[in-house]
Amino acid sequence: MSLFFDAALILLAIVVALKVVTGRDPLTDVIAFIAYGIVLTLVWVRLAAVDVALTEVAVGSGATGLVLLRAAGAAATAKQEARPGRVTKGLAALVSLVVFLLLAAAVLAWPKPQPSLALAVAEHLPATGLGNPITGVLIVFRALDTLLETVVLLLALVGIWALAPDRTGARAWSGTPAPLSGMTPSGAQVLLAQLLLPVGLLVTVYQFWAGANVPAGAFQGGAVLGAMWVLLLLARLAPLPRLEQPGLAVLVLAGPFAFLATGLAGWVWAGGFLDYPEGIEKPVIIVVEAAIVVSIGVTLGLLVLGPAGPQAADRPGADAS
Amino acid sequence: MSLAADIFTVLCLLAGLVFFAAGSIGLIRLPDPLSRLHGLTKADNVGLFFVVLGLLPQAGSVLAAVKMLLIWLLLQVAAGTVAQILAEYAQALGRSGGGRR
Amino acid sequence: MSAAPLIGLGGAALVAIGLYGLIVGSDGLKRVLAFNILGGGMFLVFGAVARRGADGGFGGDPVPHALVITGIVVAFSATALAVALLNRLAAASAEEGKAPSDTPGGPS
Amino acid sequence: MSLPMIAAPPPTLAGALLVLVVVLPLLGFLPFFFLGARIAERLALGLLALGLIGALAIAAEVSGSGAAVAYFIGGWAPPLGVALRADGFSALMLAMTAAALLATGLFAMTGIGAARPRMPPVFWPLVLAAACALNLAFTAEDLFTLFVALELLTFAAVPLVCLDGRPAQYEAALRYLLYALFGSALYLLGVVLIYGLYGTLDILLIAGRVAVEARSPPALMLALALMSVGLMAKAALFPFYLWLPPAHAGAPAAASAMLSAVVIKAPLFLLLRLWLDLAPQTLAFAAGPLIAACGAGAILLCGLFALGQKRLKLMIAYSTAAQIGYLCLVVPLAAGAADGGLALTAGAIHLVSHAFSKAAMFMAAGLIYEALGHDRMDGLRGVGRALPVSLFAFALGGASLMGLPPSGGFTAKVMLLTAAVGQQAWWIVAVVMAGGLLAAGYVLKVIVPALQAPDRPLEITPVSRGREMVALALALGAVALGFLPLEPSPFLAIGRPGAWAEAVQ
Repeated sequence: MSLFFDAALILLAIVVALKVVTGRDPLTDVIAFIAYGIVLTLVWVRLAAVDVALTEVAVGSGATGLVLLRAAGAAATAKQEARPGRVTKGLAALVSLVVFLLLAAAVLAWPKPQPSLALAVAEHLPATGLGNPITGVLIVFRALDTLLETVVLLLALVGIWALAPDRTGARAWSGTPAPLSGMTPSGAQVLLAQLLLPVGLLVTVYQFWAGANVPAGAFQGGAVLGAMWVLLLLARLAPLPRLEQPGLAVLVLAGPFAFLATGLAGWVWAGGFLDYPEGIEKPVIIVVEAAIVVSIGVTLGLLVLGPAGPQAADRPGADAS
Repeated sequence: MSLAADIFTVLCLLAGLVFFAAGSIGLIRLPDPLSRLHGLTKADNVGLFFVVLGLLPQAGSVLAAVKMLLIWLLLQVAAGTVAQILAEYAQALGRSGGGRR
Repeated sequence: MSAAPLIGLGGAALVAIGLYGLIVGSDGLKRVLAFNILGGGMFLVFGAVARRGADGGFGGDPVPHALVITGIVVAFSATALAVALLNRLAAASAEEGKAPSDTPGGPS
Repeated sequence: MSLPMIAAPPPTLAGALLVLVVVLPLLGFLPFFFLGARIAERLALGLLALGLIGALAIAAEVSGSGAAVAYFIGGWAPPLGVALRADGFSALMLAMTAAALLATGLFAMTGIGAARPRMPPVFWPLVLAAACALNLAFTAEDLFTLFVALELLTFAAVPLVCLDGRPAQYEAALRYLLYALFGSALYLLGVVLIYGLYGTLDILLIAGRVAVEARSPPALMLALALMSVGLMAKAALFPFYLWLPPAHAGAPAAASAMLSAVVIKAPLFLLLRLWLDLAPQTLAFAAGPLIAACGAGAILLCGLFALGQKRLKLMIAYSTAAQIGYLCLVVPLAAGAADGGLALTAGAIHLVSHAFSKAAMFMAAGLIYEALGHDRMDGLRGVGRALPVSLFAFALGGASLMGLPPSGGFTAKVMLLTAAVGQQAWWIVAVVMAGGLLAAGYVLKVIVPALQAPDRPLEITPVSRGREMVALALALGAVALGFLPLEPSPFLAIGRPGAWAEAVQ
């Protein structure tokens, strides 16, 4: 019975994926992609990976979908390359089919029992003071990956800001991004933002606090925080940020640099890079994670907002107010 | 006692499913965006209510039951707002009556 | 048959669909979408591995789960950068009032 | 079934340096957010200089102790934790990268006004992020950490391509990004399959497992194939070269030099490691000719395309796409047991000498563009008299590409030919010869007219003497490699798998 349910879910994912790939209208494709992310979220739950499911729905489907929605409009005006001919399509289909068959064969031929690091994690997790094995892997065992992952986000932000059109004076990327939506928010939207904000903040704090022991964590919490900010921006309850504000920079850098500083401090207090001091691992980890939550939330929001747009003050005869 | 709870759950879930099915059929069959939204949100909200209601006796603790109710409440708010925004968008595009999309 | 191989096969199919989309995609947005479809499928294959390797009282091998979380965030960053480039390209083309020229070189 | 844990390496200064060369460049982000362009520049140069010192110290330690340097992050041993490890080959790559990046930094800094990169506070953090990513790619032992390194590298390189803010650059950058994403997706898919097979991501542990298997499982072959194709797409190896010429030719000169010299070397280095360190020898021996065939395609076709270019920077970019083909020729020769050390030494010297000569050539081309206001090949007459130092740097770099003695290119090719003849791989001999001729063709196509008298007096915008000297220094570095002995390098053998280490001694 549950196998039937899994098969139906997978089939749904495949149908939606085909819809995304073969669709003709950018906006419809992007909406189908968001649906794809939600179906995948359910599949992750079926795989007993609740942490991944939370990340998928918040980042993989939500934040990614929001960013893609902003591109759907631009795609309609963009230069269309020639649509591929039948031969290209046939060849592409053939290549894809071969890859599928090879992958399927590899999947079906996996060794039994499956080699796994689950036991190794279970053995060493108590030493970290954490209860959630995935947080343990992310923050302790493979901390270098996670540190660099926050840097990847930072780098993407620098890359996107560098795309701002040149402006005279000040820093090249300064100013405010273009508003998320051209439409005036409706009353319902404003109400939703006001209602959800406290709930979202509560969920953020819960996710990062509980993430030490139950499924959840800094990335998921950060994503919810970012979503709350975007919701406020959409409802025009918060002003668009000025990108050159030092306060904003502090928020963006807090996570990666608190992590890096903790890593370097490890040499002094624990004998190695990214080694946590014995006995107080957990408090240190909580502090680092809190900084990461804030940075991820702000950075995700800024990535969705994009580079500084042409500024009202730049246009002759226009008044910023 | 537990048998009665199970029967209650099954009945509620079935009722919920009927409403979900009705909403989905409405989404496909109704002619214009506004009536589709109307059908979908109404039917889904009630459907979800029955599902949550049915699952309440199965929740191991009071806390879990309260969480489920909160989720239902949250979805009510979200679905209501989204329907409102979609409707305004449809109206702004002048597609409130007729037309495929 | 348990769920893991089935989901692994599904992941393989999604990878193939994404690959097809990447090859035949007619514009940047389409290719970015296809890349994300491919990524989702690939992560599912990893998820199936993790489920099969469940041990030590966990529902799945936590190492792949952690790697997938990292992967999802990295894929999002890539999508955001690609979308920013797409938007900038569209704006720049509109400013010039013509299709972008394809002569590289230029001021060094 | 649990894997054996590797014993933790003793805490040494060199081990700590491995971590520091990876993470210290990240400090370059601070000026972007807080401080001005001048501080960004000074901090960046300081960090790049520190990076060079660190890389040289690591090389000295590897050379002195005769063993690889390793560090376990957080004290957690693989397979649970992540290890950084530098053997002779890695140490060489670290030093080469640090030197090339410092030269790039000096070249960018000594520019005047318009010649400096646009948005300096963006340029410097991107260069430093690339340094972090490259150092990680050369030292990480963990397949997934390597994926993160490759992604970091992509995110640092793509904005560099479109730093000048012209629509053609945005197009090139987007195409580059899409190829890179395609490449990383395939690479990661291969990593997933390998984890499914062996339950670890550590290259040494996996290599230990595959070496004792009687028959390689098909999934391993599929994984290696997927990872290879992914790395080839990221390195712009034939047939995935399409993105490289517009991206490398369109970037600002300092960025072009860096992209061509070091950034594409990371996926190539990993391709070599994949087949020489991870894959079982029988498999590497079987797949080697296939990879070499792609290399041959690159050398011949991209060489021909380079010959047909009308713009100097595009010609140099196509030459990059051609030159990286030589590294693929190394795979079957190095995998073939006996004189594998010779082929790998050839490959390593080629990597380094190409990095120096290509950076010098891109810098020289940038200076020529700056002086003339264009880089059309048909307008180069008389450049030799106007910019003798730049043209000399270009010519020295070109001589290394052609394989004229004394140059690193010559040394590498002689060793490659010796190895090919020794294994009777005559077609590789033919490809190397033809590649040299093609390189001679496209380099002379620039130098010969440049040395002639101009049709009419050239209007020259003066260029910075300091920048010409940076280009010249790099070109001389490529020449200096020509004085290395023509034998397998004992330094490169340090920390390598057994067969080759014995062959050297």
